[in-house]
Amino acid sequence: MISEKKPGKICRYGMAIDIDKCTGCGACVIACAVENNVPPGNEGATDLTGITWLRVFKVDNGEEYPARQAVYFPMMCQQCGVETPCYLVCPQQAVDVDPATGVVGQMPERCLGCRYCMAACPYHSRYFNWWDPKWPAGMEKTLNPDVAPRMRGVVEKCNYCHGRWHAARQRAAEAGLRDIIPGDYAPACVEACPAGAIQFGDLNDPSSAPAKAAKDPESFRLLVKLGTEPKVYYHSKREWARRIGDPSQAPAPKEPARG
Amino acid sequence: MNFWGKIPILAGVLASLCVGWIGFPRVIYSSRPQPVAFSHPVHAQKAGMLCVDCHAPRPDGTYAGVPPLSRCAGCHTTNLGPSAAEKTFIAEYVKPKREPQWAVYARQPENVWFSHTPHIRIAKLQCEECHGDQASSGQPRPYQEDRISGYSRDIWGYEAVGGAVPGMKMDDCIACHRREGLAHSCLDCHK
Amino acid sequence: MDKRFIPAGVSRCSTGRFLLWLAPWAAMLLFGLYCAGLCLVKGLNQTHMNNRFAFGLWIFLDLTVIALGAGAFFTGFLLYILKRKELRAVINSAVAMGLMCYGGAMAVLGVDVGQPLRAWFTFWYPNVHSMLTEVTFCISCYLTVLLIEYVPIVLKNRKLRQVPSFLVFEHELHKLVYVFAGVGTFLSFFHQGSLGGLYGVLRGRPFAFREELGIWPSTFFLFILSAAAVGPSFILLTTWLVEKIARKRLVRPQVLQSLGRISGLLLAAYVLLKTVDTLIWLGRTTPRSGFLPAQYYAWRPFGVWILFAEIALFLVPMVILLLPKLRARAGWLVSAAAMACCGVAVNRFVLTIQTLALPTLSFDRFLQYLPSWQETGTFLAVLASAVLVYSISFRYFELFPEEGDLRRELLRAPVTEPALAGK
Amino acid sequence: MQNTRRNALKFIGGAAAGAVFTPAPWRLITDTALWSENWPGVPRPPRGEISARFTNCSICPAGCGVRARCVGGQPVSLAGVAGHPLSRGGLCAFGVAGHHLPYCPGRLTEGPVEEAAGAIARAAANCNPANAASPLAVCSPGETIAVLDLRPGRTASWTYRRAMGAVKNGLYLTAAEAFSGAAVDLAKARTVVSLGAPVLDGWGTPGNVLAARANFRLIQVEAIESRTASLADLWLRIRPGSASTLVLGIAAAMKKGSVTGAAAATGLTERQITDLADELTQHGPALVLPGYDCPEAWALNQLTGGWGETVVARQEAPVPEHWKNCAPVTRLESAPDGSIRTLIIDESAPGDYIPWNAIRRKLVADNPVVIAFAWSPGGYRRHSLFTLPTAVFPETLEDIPAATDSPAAVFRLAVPLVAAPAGVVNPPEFVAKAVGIDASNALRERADAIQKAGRGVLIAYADGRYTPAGQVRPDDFWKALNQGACWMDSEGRRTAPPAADFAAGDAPPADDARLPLVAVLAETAAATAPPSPLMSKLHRESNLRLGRSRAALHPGTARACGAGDGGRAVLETSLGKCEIEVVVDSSVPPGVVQVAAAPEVIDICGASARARVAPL
Repeated sequence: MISEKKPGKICRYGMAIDIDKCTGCGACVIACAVENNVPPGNEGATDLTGITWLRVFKVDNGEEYPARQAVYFPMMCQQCGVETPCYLVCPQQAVDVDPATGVVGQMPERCLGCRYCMAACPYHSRYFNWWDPKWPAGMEKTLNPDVAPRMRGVVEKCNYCHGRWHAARQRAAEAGLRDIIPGDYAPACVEACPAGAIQFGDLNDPSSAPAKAAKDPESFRLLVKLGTEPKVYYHSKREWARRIGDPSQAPAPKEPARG
Repeated sequence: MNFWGKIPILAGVLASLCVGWIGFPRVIYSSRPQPVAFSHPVHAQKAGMLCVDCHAPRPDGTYAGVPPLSRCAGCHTTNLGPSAAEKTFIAEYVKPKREPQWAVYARQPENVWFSHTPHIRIAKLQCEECHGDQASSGQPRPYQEDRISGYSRDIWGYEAVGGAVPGMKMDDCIACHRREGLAHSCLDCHK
Repeated sequence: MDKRFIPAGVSRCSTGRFLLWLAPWAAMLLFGLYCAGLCLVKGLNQTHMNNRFAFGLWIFLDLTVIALGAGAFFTGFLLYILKRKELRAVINSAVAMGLMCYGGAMAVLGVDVGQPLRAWFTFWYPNVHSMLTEVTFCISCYLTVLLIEYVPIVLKNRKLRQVPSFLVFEHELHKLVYVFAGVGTFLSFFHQGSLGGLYGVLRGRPFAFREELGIWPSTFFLFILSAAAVGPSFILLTTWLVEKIARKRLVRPQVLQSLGRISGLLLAAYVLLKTVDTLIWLGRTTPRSGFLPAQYYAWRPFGVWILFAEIALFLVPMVILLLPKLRARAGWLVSAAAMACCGVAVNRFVLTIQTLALPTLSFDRFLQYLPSWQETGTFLAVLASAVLVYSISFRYFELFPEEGDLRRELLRAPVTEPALAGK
Repeated sequence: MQNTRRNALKFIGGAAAGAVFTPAPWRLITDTALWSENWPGVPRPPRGEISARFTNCSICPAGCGVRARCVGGQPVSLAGVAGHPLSRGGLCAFGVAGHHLPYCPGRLTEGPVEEAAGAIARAAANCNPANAASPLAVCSPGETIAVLDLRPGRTASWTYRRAMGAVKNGLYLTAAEAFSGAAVDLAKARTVVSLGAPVLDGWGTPGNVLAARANFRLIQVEAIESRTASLADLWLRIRPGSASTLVLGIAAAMKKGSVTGAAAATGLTERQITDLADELTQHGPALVLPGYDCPEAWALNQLTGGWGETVVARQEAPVPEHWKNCAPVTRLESAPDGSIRTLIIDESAPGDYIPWNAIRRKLVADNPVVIAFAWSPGGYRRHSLFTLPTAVFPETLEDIPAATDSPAAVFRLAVPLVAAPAGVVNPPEFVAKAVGIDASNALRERADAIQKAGRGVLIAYADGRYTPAGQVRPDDFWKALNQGACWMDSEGRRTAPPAADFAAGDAPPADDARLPLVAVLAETAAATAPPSPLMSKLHRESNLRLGRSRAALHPGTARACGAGDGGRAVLETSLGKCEIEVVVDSSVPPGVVQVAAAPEVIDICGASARARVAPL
């Protein structure tokens, strides 16, 4: 339901993540779950059946001590801008790409839980509700009213904290504006990162951090050769860390590392 | 087969048509009256009040919800009129300070993100344009709720309540947003 | 006591024995229904699928049975459109088979989705870009076609045809059979393709992704071809199986052989194109998307062997089926058909399971997946229901129109011998 | 008969056909789909007025500034306070989910209040013969009643000292810190050598550490690849439990002595040790941070020249004069063994968890009375006679002493954002009342004393304004503190803390054939208090952090133990055993079992111990 005339600014929200700064503390992961009413993991949940819209992976350079080095990769939906895989495969329009923000949206109430989008996503950043959502007694009082809790059997994912986007628009409207007041909108992970490793902004605005990152030779995107134009840029001064973005550089199969 | 052979078939068709068109719509909604026989016309015309006198928005323009009892008690300390409704209201709610459990016709589903602010401050909509002319609506309609989905009948849109109020169905929102060129994605209005 | 329902001129085992045969399958079905119930009531946490292995046994099952079920439409196509009259002997059986396969696939899909109550959204808010939309539309349409094609078989039943209006209806329907065959053929060709596209379009999964010919990835066409090639083999195989189980001659050997020949010819075409496609995929598509073909086969147990196994399972039966000498031998014929069926199963397995097992991100890991007993049970339910429905159809309906004639010939033969000798 | 049946069938057929042309079936399909939106059990988030409230996080000693987004008064999300002088807008994962703590499963809300009060009173009355019959607190001369304070320096700590001072044989005990009253100044340091301290993982004030990180070179000396080790500029991997030996080795190297022994014990080369010593002396100002198992490493700073520079004395925030005659601060290990008859442990605001056997040693042998104040089970509750429920952040009103990395004294309050459940007690007030002194107003008295001293500034979080404490009226000072603020002492003259000695730490665990592995504590930050249920995102739903009752093993070691990934197993040391879940992780050194710190684990492992892992 995309309309022809679009009053208001057209943005392409993106992120610039400095993995040299990330200490893998996980504050972003928790802030994300708090903001978006993601329930605590069910007793049976594992790292394959849990729900973490934002997940931090520990990645090492495959060397042994003392040459061993590690970085932490915060992985959220990369908001593919072209040939968006999940959007193309959803049979009933539960996924859409907002032309005004570039955010890939997921509508849990429209989703029938066929999980085709999860098979399509190269970043595994879509999560299925394998269980009914459950909060410990009393904890449902702490839910965020700007985000609707999901029911069992549907897919959900990062949408750059859409509740905050709504709130920012509300504040703009309060001032009689159609467009968000610049800098008034940032996802929870960006706000929560104690190291300031995650920066958020509009790729159409050359002064924004992601737009700068897009030009930085030390920045890279994950699986960019797939041609889906992800909007999350990672930055590292370490050459081996930059190579991680390209799977043809992948190390040989080895024992699993935590992450 | 001959005409008499067709009778049972026709009877079947007729039966289910009656059930489906007459019986079903009555059964699907559960209905409950509002706690107080509140009359908008009396307040609007007799007392000459405006919508915002009771339904005041918060400073940020968001809707503050149905006015609390304290607001009513501001005037209704004692009987202001002879009506029985007035008496019961004073006796059952004002005196014991019991909040009436109003049923909100326009309560949208949980996954809808709606703010009055842009609709009032930017679109400059009048209350009536969505909520209908309540000022002359007389006795409050009984609140009707879909037995299965649990949603208010009003949000089923114009046709659902026989034109009593303008639409509050998704299609109605989209129609207006389309006209204004504001319909970009589901998450414009969903949360 | 159910004699009056059994078609004239054929012999069937006693009711007791028949029920005895049904009993274990019925038990299996009940267990399967219990498993499916668990998945529906408690949710899909009952399965061993997960966020990475979003599809599992069930999708593999769907793709495979639908590929095999292609026997129904393709036999119809050969018979009614290409006028291969000898196939009339197996058409009814083929239709029944198709019904089992497609019905089962649809039922499993109903359990596989997280919110079955919303399944109809696909028809109401279809996303035209999605292969799954195509699949859903085509399969449900074709299932309807199959039902319609099945109705005459039921109405031909000795008892039911006593109802005059049924007989009329059946006759009218039969006039339209060509139309249905045509429609069915079109739908089937199309959704077999869509099923191939299902994975071929996954740009995010370079192992499955194929470049587009026109608007469809190459797997679209390969799936059509492989289904068409294996369908007849499946009919051949099942017919032979039924003959063995029922201990009866149901069709003339020439029928099976001609099925085999058709299968062989199409297999040849398939193997050729599949090879070309594989080379393009490994040589061009994969490097373009930043992957190395070696990565696909670096993880145990999915070594390169699986690639060759897949091709061999098509190549060998092709050779056998194309050599009249071997084809004439029932043993060779049937085992070739069986091999072809395995081949298509492996092909679907690779595309569904291996695709999901392989990591895409360089720091991601290879995954293993074993279905839970609830998943397996649901799978068995499909098998059991198929056997049940087919057995009942076989007992009461004319699945093999020539069966009667064949029986009469057999009965006559011993009588005539001494008569001649008497002269 | 036949005929009627056929008619019935016709009727049904007709009805079915007719139904299609009515709204009923279509509406039913739609409604069932809509019903699945309100699937039973999907909660509806409460709506209400949205507001921002400010407080300080009291989950760990860092006490970061917190901005809480509240809906109808209930906090729904927490964030750091931008521009905070210490936490600098930072908040760790535990702090971000702090508002969930009151809803942790197993939260304690009731306890034997009267009995505990009676026991304390009796013990305080030093065995009034009238109660001699009672089994409780029958103590002979020389036996004492003691309070063990896990987080010293609070106003509550002063209340305990006053209470124990009022008791004839009262004793005020603190955790075995090397020394108190000292702070480190990271901003000054150019080289930081951490002997296993989780510098980048919850040590000090996270926001402050990360802000200073760019300016110092971090050398992590640790046995395991901790988060800090993997991110340090240089990681020196030593043998588990050999940190104390290394400290002495470095000291020797600085005095140009022999390091052969140290090299042998730690597994480092002599070269590495001498280089480390050179780094400390030449690339100053340097800072040596002690880890969990080598408190004496503080003393090294006296040799690097960091003493008084990167390690400075910190004077405490002013306290009312009349508090000062109170029980002295006694370190737990210096209390005589078998002397404590009645022990009160306050773990409502936990610091380091002390292994139970270290405490048990101090208690009298025959039925001692242990009273624990706790909000969650699993801590000392397992060892105590009475456990009294307490409030937890963000229900509490308490002050948070300055963190290790704050050179200046601070005074800030964790103010209640939600009401505490009925039946919880306030530990210091409870103890004070039991011994008959009034401490109900202690925080206010302290605040007034601070304001009266007139030093330092008051930083209000709401507007970020700095106001000299002297210019604020006492009532406004108190009001500001309660609305989320921080008093910060003025930067005085830098003085060196009192000299520290190289008290020998724990010796490396001796080899033991029966216990082939070495257990090393991981995730020591926030070890005692159970975290928010949402931490499953880091613990189970992504193995970013080692969750409670989980232990990581090298693939080889795991195979040797016959333990598989995710399998249940038993961790056994000389002190006991506990059940764990095995995580196979290639980053764990072979022969080591890396086990997440939790009370039951610390009880049997201490900092590091010989251990074995056997699958269940």
